[in-house]
Amino acid sequence: MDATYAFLASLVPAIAGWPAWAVVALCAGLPALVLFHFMALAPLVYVYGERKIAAFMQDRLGPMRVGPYGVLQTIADAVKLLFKEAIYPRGVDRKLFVIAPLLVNVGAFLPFVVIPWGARLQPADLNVGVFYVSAISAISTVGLIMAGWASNNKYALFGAMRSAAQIVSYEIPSLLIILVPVMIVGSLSLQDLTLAQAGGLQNWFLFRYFPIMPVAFVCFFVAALAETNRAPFDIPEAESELVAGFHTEYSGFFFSLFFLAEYTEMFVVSAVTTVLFLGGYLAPHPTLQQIGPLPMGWFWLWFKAWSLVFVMMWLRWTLPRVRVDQLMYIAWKVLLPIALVLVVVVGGLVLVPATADGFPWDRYVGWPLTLLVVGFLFMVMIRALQWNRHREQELALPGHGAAAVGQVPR
Amino acid sequence: MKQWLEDIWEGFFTVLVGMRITWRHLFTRSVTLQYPSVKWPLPPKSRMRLFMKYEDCIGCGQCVRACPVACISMKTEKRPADAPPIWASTGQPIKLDVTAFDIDMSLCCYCNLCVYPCPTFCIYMTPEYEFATKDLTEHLYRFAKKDAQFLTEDPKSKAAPDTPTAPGGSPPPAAPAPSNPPAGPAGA
Amino acid sequence: MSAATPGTWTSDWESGSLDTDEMVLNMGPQHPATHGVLRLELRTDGEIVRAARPHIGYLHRCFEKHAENVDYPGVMPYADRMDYVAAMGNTLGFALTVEKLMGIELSPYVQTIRVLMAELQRIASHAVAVGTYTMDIGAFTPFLHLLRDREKVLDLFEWTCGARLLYNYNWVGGVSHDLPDGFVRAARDLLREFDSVTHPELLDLIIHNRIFVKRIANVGVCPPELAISHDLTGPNLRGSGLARDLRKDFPYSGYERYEFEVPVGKGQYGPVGSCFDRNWVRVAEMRESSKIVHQALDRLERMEKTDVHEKVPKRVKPPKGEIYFRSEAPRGQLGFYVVSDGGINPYRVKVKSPCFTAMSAFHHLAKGLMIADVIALIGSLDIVLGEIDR
Amino acid sequence: MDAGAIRDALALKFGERITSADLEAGSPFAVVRTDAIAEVAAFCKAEPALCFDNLMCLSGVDYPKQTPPRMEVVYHLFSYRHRHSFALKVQLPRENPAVPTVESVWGVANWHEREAWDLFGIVFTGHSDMRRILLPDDWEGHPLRKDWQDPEYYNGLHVKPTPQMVDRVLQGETIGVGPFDFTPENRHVEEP
Repeated sequence: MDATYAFLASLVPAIAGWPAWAVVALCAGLPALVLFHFMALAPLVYVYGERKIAAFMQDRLGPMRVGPYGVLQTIADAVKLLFKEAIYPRGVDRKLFVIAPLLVNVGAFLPFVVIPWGARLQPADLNVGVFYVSAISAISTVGLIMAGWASNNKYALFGAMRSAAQIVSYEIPSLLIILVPVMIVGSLSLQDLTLAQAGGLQNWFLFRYFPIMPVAFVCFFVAALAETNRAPFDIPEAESELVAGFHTEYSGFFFSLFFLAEYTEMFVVSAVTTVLFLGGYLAPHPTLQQIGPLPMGWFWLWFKAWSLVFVMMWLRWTLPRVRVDQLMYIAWKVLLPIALVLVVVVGGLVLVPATADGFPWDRYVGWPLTLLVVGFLFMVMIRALQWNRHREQELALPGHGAAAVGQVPR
Repeated sequence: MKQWLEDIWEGFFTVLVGMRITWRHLFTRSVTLQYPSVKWPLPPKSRMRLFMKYEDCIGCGQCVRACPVACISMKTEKRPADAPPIWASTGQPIKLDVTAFDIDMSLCCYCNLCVYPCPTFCIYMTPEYEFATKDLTEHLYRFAKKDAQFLTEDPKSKAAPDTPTAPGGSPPPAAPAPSNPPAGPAGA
Repeated sequence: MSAATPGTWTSDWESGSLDTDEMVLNMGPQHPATHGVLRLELRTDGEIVRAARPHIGYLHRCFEKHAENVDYPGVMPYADRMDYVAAMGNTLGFALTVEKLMGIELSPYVQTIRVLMAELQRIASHAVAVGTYTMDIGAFTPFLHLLRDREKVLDLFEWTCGARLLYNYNWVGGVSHDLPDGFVRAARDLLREFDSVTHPELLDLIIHNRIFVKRIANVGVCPPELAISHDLTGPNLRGSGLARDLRKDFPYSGYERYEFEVPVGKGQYGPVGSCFDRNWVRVAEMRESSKIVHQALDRLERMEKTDVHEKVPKRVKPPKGEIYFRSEAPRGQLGFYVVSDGGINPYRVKVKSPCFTAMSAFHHLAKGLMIADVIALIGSLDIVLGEIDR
Repeated sequence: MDAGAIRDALALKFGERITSADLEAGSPFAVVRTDAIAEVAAFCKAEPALCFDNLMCLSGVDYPKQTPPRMEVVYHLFSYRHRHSFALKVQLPRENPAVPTVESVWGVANWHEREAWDLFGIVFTGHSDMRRILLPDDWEGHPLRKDWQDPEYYNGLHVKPTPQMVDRVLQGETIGVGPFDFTPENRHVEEP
């Protein structure tokens, strides 16, 4: 708020004379307007990006027809969906049918309140920031179940039940792993979390406590994937089994609402992961933080979040779908134990006080653990080589292995 | 415990292997062609739409009998004796007037069985595939012409002897040597 | 899993004995993962399928009735349209049956062309089978990579005989067109690229992917006795561990001159005979087929060209009699029982379709699976509804 | 074992219930009396020397013109262990033919027999699920019989496609396209 005031005051000095309510309206309204436009229009770019990335990964061109290189394709889709007739099949519970997509969108848009785009570029710096984000994103689960139940269709009901089970069971590991950076910093507010990682790349949580934090990052990313029904966990709308899961019966504007919510939630989750592990709006090197008068914090947050979204898309077009019971196995038998171990280990490390001269315990205590982990990796690397040799015999061509895979057609 | 660890590692490892391949495919040239602007070069023998040269048809009906789905319908009348003698371009005299010759391409199964028994090679498949129409009846092609110019003198006597005399039985449609193998199959 | 015990099926299906909480889910004829027009009536208890009853016949085009009203060459286009994904296999089967009935012996050149075309078609057909299977399980990219390579094989077919899907290429007594020159070089380029890039990539990207393996490793396990009793053939039988391949046991059209192995399900990631084994056998068979095509191309280069219409009779009229002949189509043993009464139209043509018999074992294999596994089971049996319904 | 040895083994076991056999036909077969087929089938599968564990194909054939006019069910058997094949035939009257089922011997017979019932009308007594398999359940008649006439209507749908075009031509509308004056060159003809 005051940052925009100072910025506007330097542009138009006459602003000081305005009445108080006008100034507040302008300084709060302007960033909110910009932020809202970014939130609403970004998914259009993500849909286009996803289709192009998927196309190039599959050796095809993707949308090329509408606008140069198909840039206007998503806008055309959005307009088409707006004008398509929203069909309400018979036996549909009309009220629930309409409220469900709205609720899903509420759960997707509200976390933007706490995402820090800059030192002061944050709509509201709640001191319960991270806790607020996971609480709000649980609302969209309610929306999914309502959508599944209201559309009076067996497949939709299956999709809704599956998505409820999936999101609930992945909420627990992700909450536990959120504890890890929060314990280190001691505060829930996203602003403090980011500032604690100030001072360049090596200070990001991802690279501190070497073996623990990367594992935490990967587990949190997997849990985030499951929460947004993406990539290997997109069981609720599994095309081959459930036709289209909970939004089978939706068409027209409501269908686009579900799409909007999915892509926004993808961005929100990767933004939160960036703040927790990749140092939010902090530049890799302090000098890059500011270019002339313009703070570049928002660019860095957007760039890191977008690269995580790219990895999500990359995973979607590589991996097959996981079955429902395997999904539960991963959530309860794999992610949960790892999360618990992480919380215990980091809890112990945090208790070890940095000595008087500020010896950075947290930076070095990780190394003995590294030896342990490297030993484990070495043993399993042998297993991987064995796996590679067994694949070679199967191809029955000596020396065929990875070397020949290097050539690419044309 | 070991199985649990191995599951995780193998899951992680194979996911990375898969991602490496899709990453490399990001930079491979894509193979799709933008259809209306760029058209696939069809090989010479491609069997798309049937065509029949009315001037050469001697009305024998071999193609009607050979067609498994009976999509060719033909009506012929005896040529009156005093009518001027006419020949097909391959040397057979035409004794029947083909009053109607319709091929219903909506019924045709593109099997090429009608091309082989034709003694004068007058029915053949052209590589023209863009004949979609709004009304199905427009797929019924009529080849009988009122003002057809037939050959009035025997091409065999006039032309050099090397004109392709009609070989007995089904003429072998041995593949004409295509000048250059189209880009498609060479995978270039 | 003993053979179908009679009398148990209909009794527990009466509505009276249905306990209340079970739900009949209708995986209808129009469904993305049923490989055609197949309707599955699943009695599910939550996600677990208690009983499955497949309904077929939506794509029945009366092939056997048509075959009785058309002459022998006219049956070929109809035979093409039975298994429209592997049309060469059907026409080859019917052509061999009638030639055996008439006692026609073909020149080695034409036999080699037929083997070459059949094996190229096997690669293209398995590409579709494995591709749609990975898409059923959720991975979309391998499907498009395999389709890109299938298009290259179809280009070769189009260059030779003018059609891309339904060729009418195998005739009784020969083939319709000779190979254009330059075909051997183009086929070699295609296969070199297939062996060095596509096949290893397919293995790395999806076949050995942990999630894919976990999804299908111990699903729909079919013991050898059930496979034999239900006449599962081809990759479905070899997946259950029996190395039975007609090209080796009863070689036809010159297959004894090529050396290739018969891949068998080894149960690498679970019991032998699971969905993974059937799928893995298809992937391994693509390699074997490319080996055969390499050998066939070598033989073609050394062999002198004979006219492909040399043995084609002007009027196909087999003598009175009957014959049953099986050939190894990509989906299994395709049997033709042809009864001829000496006329130009066949008196009776009965087709034993491999997918039809594979589907007859479906309700045994589908008991106790989850819904996602039912999709995996259909994909692994690799059924084409055109061939089931004929 | 070749066909002759198989025929002798069967004749030895069943005597006169194997009525005749033809070993020179394309696929050698033996004709079995109708009521003995289940027994013969079970014996073919159980006997270690024969061990026909695979029913390759079960087909119905209709012979109205032969004397006596009959309908046949042909069982083509194959043994995976001995790799030999043989065929059994059962001859039935053309009016309401009935054969005991062999479903308990080979599981695949379940579907083959349903198809024979569906297209030929051959009833297999003792079959667990005798329903139509290919045709709609309420279809009357069995199409593959030689004396089959296409019905005019099925649930109000035309069975034989009515030539709509003929009706439009009768109303005077000229349909179809052509004649053509251009002549695309014929690429199939052999260059001299």
